[in-house]
Amino acid sequence: MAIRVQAEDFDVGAEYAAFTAGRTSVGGVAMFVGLVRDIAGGEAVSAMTLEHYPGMTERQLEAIEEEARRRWPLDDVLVIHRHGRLEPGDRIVMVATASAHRDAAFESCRFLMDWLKTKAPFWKLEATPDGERWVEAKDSDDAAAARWAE
Amino acid sequence: MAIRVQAEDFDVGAEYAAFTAGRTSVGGVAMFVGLVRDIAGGEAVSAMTLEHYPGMTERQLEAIEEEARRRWPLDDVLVIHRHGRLEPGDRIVMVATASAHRDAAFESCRFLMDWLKTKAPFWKLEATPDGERWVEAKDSDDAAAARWAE
Amino acid sequence: MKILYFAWLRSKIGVPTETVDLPAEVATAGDLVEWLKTRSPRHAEALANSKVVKVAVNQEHVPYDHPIAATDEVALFPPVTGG
Amino acid sequence: MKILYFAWLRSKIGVPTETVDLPAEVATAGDLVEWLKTRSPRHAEALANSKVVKVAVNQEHVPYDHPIAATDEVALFPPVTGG
Repeated sequence: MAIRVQAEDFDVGAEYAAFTAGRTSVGGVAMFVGLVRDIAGGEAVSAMTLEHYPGMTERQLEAIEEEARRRWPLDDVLVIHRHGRLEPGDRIVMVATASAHRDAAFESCRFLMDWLKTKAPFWKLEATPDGERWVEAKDSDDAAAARWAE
Repeated sequence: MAIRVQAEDFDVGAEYAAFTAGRTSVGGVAMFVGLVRDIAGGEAVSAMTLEHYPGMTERQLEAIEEEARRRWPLDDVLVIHRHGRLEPGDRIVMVATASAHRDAAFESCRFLMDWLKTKAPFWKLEATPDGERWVEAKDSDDAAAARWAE
Repeated sequence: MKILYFAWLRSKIGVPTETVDLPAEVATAGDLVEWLKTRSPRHAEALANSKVVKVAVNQEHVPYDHPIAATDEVALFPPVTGG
Repeated sequence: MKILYFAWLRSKIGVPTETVDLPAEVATAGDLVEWLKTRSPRHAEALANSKVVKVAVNQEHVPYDHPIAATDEVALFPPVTGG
């Protein structure tokens, strides 16, 4: 288990290698990496600043991870989320889940991303040619999270 | 686009890096890595040999990829599948999909894995303490592929 | 009580945090949002649409009818947009 | 016609490939499976349960009623188990 909230970049290959090192009971690893796009809502984005609520962020991510482990048989879970200033192409978030079975790995990885988008206290400020703007929450993210309601 | 069928191992980090290098329109990359487990059906597995049908394998994987690109807006797709003798913990398969949107990345990655399990001509021979045995196809894999029927 | 603001709530109100003395009648998260609106025109404008003002008490998301106490850490913020 | 066998069909029949001269009445993939059973007791045993004998013609999965021609590359194999 690992939850990390950090300003620094991360290395997907190194994280994957550490995540699976020495494991022989894992049948599948599902991963998702979220990146800064250079366009959003039809407008060019030159940079993005991620604000978060230190303390609450870690707390929420830990709760989300616990919930994922309750729902699926997981060998391990990794969540890394960055904050601070990022540019197009930069990595924002990485989620990895390992399980004996691929369905559990896929579903828990998507569950974590969906909940992270609606529960973890992060806010994105985009820099565009018209100035800075706070990204608005999407109904589609709420709908995605609602899929997992028990 | 890349489809590779090979005996050699692959480096997940290097593949991820090459897959995303220089891209600024990708919002999410979904990945799945399948690994050899040391236990299957309750029995210890000391090795696994993957037989395939050269020519048809590449053909089927290309058809599956084309179908995924038809269904989802994808920036890129990577499928690597190994054949030959593997041991517990060894990588078997890697699928990666890149899209502006995370749902498209997640769904197409899972679609590719489900179809690969039911269409690509690979067969697993497991070495167990009781000798070698061919892995039987799972109804659950057929059911998983059936989810995607249009 | 210490109150934290994030994202555009922070920039509209103009401070990341403030300490307030709550009147006795402010018993819930919803009461607090209403009461904060009376502190200044900036507060009133920032908190005008309660649909987009979320409240966390002691770092947990709470509904507006959640009780609050003077020793709680309370945060107000717009819907989250991470990931 | 060249026929390829894979996985346990290959090991049960004992050869990875064989070349056969088809009688005129063998017109479909299903006909071929039935006719191959008559070639030897090993063929008969390996092909006994047609539910687990899949056919590809020219590297495409086909149903048993698919027509076959002498120039086709035909492969017989069990349900696939890769990934």
